[in-house]
Amino acid sequence: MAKTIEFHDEGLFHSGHAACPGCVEALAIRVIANRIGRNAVAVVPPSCSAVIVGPHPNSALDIPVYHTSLESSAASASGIRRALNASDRRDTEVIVLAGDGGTYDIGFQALSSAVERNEDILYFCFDNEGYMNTGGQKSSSTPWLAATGSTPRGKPSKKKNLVEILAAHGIPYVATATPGHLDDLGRKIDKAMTIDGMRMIIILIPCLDGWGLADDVGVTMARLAVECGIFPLYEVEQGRTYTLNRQSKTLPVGEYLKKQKRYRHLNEAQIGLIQAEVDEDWMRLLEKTGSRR
Amino acid sequence: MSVPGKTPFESPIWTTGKTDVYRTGTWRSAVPDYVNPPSPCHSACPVDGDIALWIRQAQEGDIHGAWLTLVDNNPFPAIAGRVCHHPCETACNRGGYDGAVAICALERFVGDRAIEAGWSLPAPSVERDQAIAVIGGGPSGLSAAYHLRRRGYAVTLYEAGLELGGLMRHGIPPYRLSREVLDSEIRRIIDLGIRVETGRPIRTPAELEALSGGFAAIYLAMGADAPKRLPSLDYGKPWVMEGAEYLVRANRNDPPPLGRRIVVIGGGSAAMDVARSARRFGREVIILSLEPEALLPCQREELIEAREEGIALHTGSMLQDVREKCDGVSLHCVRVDFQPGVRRGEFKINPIPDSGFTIEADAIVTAIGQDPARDLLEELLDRDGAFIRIDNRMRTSRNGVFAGGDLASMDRFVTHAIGMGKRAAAEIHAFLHPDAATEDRKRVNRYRSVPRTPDTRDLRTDVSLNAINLYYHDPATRTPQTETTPENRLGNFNETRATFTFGQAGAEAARCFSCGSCIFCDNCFNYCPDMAILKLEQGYAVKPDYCKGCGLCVRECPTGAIAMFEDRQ
Amino acid sequence: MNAAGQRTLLTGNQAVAWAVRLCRPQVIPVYPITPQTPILEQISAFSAAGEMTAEILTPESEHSAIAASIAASLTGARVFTATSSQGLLLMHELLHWAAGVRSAVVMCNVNRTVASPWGFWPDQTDSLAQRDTGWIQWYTESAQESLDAVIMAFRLAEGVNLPVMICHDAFYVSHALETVIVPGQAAVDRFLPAYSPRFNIDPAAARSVGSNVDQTTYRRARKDIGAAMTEAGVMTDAIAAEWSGLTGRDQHGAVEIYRCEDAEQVFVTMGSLCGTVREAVDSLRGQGHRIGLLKVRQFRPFPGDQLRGLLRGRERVMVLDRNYSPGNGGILHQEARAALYGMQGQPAVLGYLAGVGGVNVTPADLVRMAIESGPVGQDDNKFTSVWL
Amino acid sequence: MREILIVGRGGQGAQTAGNLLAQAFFSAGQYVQSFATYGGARRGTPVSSTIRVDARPIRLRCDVTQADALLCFDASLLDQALLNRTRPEALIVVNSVRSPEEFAVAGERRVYTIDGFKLAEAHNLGRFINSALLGAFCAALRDPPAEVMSRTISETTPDRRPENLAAFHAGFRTGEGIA
Repeated sequence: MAKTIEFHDEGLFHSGHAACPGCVEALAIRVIANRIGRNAVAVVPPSCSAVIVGPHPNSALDIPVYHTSLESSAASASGIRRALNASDRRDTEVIVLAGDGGTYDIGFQALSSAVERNEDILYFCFDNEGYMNTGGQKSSSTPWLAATGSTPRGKPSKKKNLVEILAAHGIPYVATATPGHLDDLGRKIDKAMTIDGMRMIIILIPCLDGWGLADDVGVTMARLAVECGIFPLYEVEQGRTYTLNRQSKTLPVGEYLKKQKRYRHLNEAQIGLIQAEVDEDWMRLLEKTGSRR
Repeated sequence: MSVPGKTPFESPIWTTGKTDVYRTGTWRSAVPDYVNPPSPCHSACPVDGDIALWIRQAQEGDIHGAWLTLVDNNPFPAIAGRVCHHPCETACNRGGYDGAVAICALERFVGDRAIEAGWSLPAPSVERDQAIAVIGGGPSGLSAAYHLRRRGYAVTLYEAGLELGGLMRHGIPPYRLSREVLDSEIRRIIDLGIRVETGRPIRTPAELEALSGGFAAIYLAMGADAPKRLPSLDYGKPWVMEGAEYLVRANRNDPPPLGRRIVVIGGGSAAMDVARSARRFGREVIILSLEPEALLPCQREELIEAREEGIALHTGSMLQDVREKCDGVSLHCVRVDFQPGVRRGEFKINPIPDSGFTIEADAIVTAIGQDPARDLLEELLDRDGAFIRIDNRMRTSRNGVFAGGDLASMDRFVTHAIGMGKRAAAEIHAFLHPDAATEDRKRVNRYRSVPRTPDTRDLRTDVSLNAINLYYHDPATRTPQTETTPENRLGNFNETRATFTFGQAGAEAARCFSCGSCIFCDNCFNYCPDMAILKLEQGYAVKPDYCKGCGLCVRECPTGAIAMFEDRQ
Repeated sequence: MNAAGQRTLLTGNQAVAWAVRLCRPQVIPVYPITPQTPILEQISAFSAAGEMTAEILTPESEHSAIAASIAASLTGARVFTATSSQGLLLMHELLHWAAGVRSAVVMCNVNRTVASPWGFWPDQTDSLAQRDTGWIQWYTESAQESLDAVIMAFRLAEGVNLPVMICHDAFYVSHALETVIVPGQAAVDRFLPAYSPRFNIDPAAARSVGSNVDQTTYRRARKDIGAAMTEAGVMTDAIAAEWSGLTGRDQHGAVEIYRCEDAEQVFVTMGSLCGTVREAVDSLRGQGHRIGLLKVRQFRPFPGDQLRGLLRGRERVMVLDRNYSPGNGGILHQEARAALYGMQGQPAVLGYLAGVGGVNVTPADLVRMAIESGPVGQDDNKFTSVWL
Repeated sequence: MREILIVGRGGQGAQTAGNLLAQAFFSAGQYVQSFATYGGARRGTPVSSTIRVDARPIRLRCDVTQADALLCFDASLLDQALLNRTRPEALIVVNSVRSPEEFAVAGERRVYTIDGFKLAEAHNLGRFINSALLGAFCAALRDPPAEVMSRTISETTPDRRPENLAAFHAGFRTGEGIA
């Protein structure tokens, strides 16, 4: 059974948290918390994560959490980083656990600046492709044609490619990951922790409620996203060196789209258009990884 | 702070504890349970083999452990690994993915490894005073003797012939089952301390009565040695022969002189054995069966190999009459529409008009099944048609006398006979030690006769392919057994298939989904978003305080060992 | 530099930078904006010269600057930041946050007109619009006062765990080069020990802060801020007294009174206008008028009790506002009227919008205003402020 | 209290001159308050610096509208609006090749002209005229003392210190001559 994972739960993420049953964001937080260890501080903006690790007066995490405003995660983390540096605690990891709204949208300005300053922060973006904590509205991470509360007939524009944007900043490390590939996620966390400066791991979080999924398929859906190439697993170092972690896409996108309520309005022609887009993006990615010349 | 006054800062905004205080288990309506439901192969296995377990042991390289698990249920892994009709493979979930696991070939590998290594069967853990007689030295009798002996009984095995093995010796040609393998596995059983009396037929009530006094129980397993005959054929003719007789002689390397062209009538393994044996003696062979090809009771491999060996088949065809000619016989046949009946062995046929054809031949051998001898124990035991009547505990109408195998069942397969011997041993044990045997019987009939109670999860539902998370199982094609080429098969009775090499066995064992078996992969623990799975010394438990009932553990279980149930909290 | 300090020429902004240097903050997140920028530049120059060792963080916006400030403060660092006008308004959301999580950030806000239209002139509407954010607010009159205020502000902020905003006027204070006594480092170190908060973000304790609370906890947190504000009111005067002792210079607490001993009329104002009022008071006193000045140094917590005590029985209070709240006039006027309302010996309270938009206000303007106001009349308690 | 106004165009050094003057008054033991032009100053646009000087602390925080003295770096700036910011008896020193008489100013204002460019060029300072003008202005104002002003220049001028000091003294001598 090659695909089972090595995982040591040190108990740094506690039961009793407020995630929906089957929430794979909670699963990802569990892996992150236990990989990062106790010598860390988390910054959490309003998001599902904020709900999950709360509520007052209890915390689900064994590291301190600073609950900050939606747009200021990267700035708040910078402040903590600098304060720790000033008291010579450079070995304490400062992490951010933010959603896509707080990262791609309202928090983007602060994020861009923190990346430009190359603050020593490990930023996790839980990308559930919309404002799911507010009941499911579109964000700039919502994919093309996905229906949300604010795009009931499907989002007319494409998903923002945050990896490329951050790569263009020359960020030391940016990677994609999913809760369906916990071994890969764990490895990326370990790797990120050996790198100085700003690091970002974008984790696709199939939102059970927001995407219209059964309680037990979050992991399955994340794997489908990777297998059909709509969410490739890859890493970029120093904005230049691309590594593709799953070498091929093996499924048509329809296998992924048709299992989600947010795409149920699509007709075959539209699925074909999405397939074409995914194919093109995949080819471009292959060129960057040097797999295709 | 030299400034007077006390600061009021005792902030309530910092956390003081952890979320464990919230019992989120109250959210759920369903709860997972480690039910380890039966694998379909197990449910299909006539000996209740723990197939998933022994393959798992083989995966881990523990061949001896795998063998011990095998012989817990079946003392003949090397034999079964050659001749079993392997309903396990038909049931195998992997069949719906990329080809069933070659369970039978794996079993043969383990069995051969045991013979090669000279492993002994586990000695009885206790010795009991009670003596038990087993009548019949075929697969069922040997199996019962073995299981009784392992439970500590003093077993005496009575065999009418001079050699043990029954049908395995008389009915199965050496190219399918080498005599060395047969002898090894029988000897190993006898070596457990079983008294064997050969040349001791027990056929009459008096003979049985004579035994009754000395034995606490008796198991009857004399088999079915009365061949069925085609009413339309005159068995007195020199060009007609029963398949059983043909095989006995062929297996002694003494082929009957029936001429060059032989027509074998029948569609089961026996028919195939007759045909292929005749082919090995250089005959031209045609098989004529009522069943269409898809419904032939023989194994697929046998059919394929028979064809490879140059045997012609007329399936879905019936012999209408035979005319003698100067140089042989003409078989007038017609094609038929074959409708299988509800019970095994039942069918209806309708000749298809204008479909007649003729086959020229020198002899006809019929292999259309066998019944228990009509006169056997007449008047002493109740009968059910041709069979001795038994109840669901394998008891005959006479107290302390049990029966099984072909004597009592229509299931004409070696492994069915072995399985009945095993169950009979358990029932005899239960009969003699009602208290101690409850658990024993439960174990033997784990999935067959446990009464359902409100606390019993639905244990009897086999793991379906849907319950297997295929992400954890990369596609891998079934490992074929190395076969002798058809040309090299003819002219000898060497085994046509080779035992797996270690490499082949490893690759094939790795394909097993381990359906329904917990393989301690930790997936349920690792994928639980609520940390609601507790790791135990051996296995896992659900923490009821925190499990939200999402079912992710079930979904991510690679083997379908966990299932969701309505919560009764 | 001796213990009593060194006389030097500094602008108000440079004086603030000097004070910051003396207070040894560990983290300084600042975004440039006119007329605050010289503070950032001077601090950066000190840092570049190795004269201070703070982590200077220059993010993309004031919003991020204050976000970083709050987080750094909660992590246990002494934190300073500075801004002005639009920058302060951009911070607005997080100003509430800063107080809500009880950070001890000290900020200098250079009071500048709020757009639109665009302007760079002294006007206090920017900071007064933040009066409900939970920050302690001090308004200073001179470079010297700004310098002293920053030092005292750290003591206060860290004493009650509330952020403190030092407000000084654009141009008249921020850019005026004047004689300033810079206290010695030893004196500041004695006055301001290292910050050690009772609660902070620390993996060793692993306590979290700011998560969602129930109604009762929220209410309690707000009441606690109120109690801390009350405590700050007491502490401010004590801190000023202590710093007076160390510097040998008069330091004032929440309010300062100038020539009010027998005053029938009292000017009430904040910030740079106070200096000009002093000249007007002297001039009017010279002409025989019994007039004085009450300078509100601390706008939050509002020193209402002190105003009531000091203004009881006066004939007339003239509140000068260099700010404007459209629809309700001068903000200090409204607050002073509310504080004085209904007490025995309540003076007439007049409000003047003086210097709004940075327009020049001379002593002569104020003298004329005082003289022309004449005897106390019925209109003297009118609700709205009058444009000067 | 004296209020002094220095005007020029961005880049001419008028604001530096104001700072130097304030520094010199401070060094001489006076209280000073000095503002430079504030806001969006650009090269070539009019800039000014104001200085208040007093023996006691200066409290006044409003614009200088009645300057006691004016140093004007560019004669083209000396218009009525500027003159309106000076007292009727104000001292005015203006950088010009023209004679004082050519400047029609109202009241009892005393106007002195000095050819700053000529002095600057004579001391290899090119078009940096502020040292020379400061010399003339100090002489005309009789404050701050020349040695305090020259020390201030010496302490704060980053380069070509001897040339600037020489230009200051030459300007001072010229100022003494004309005042």
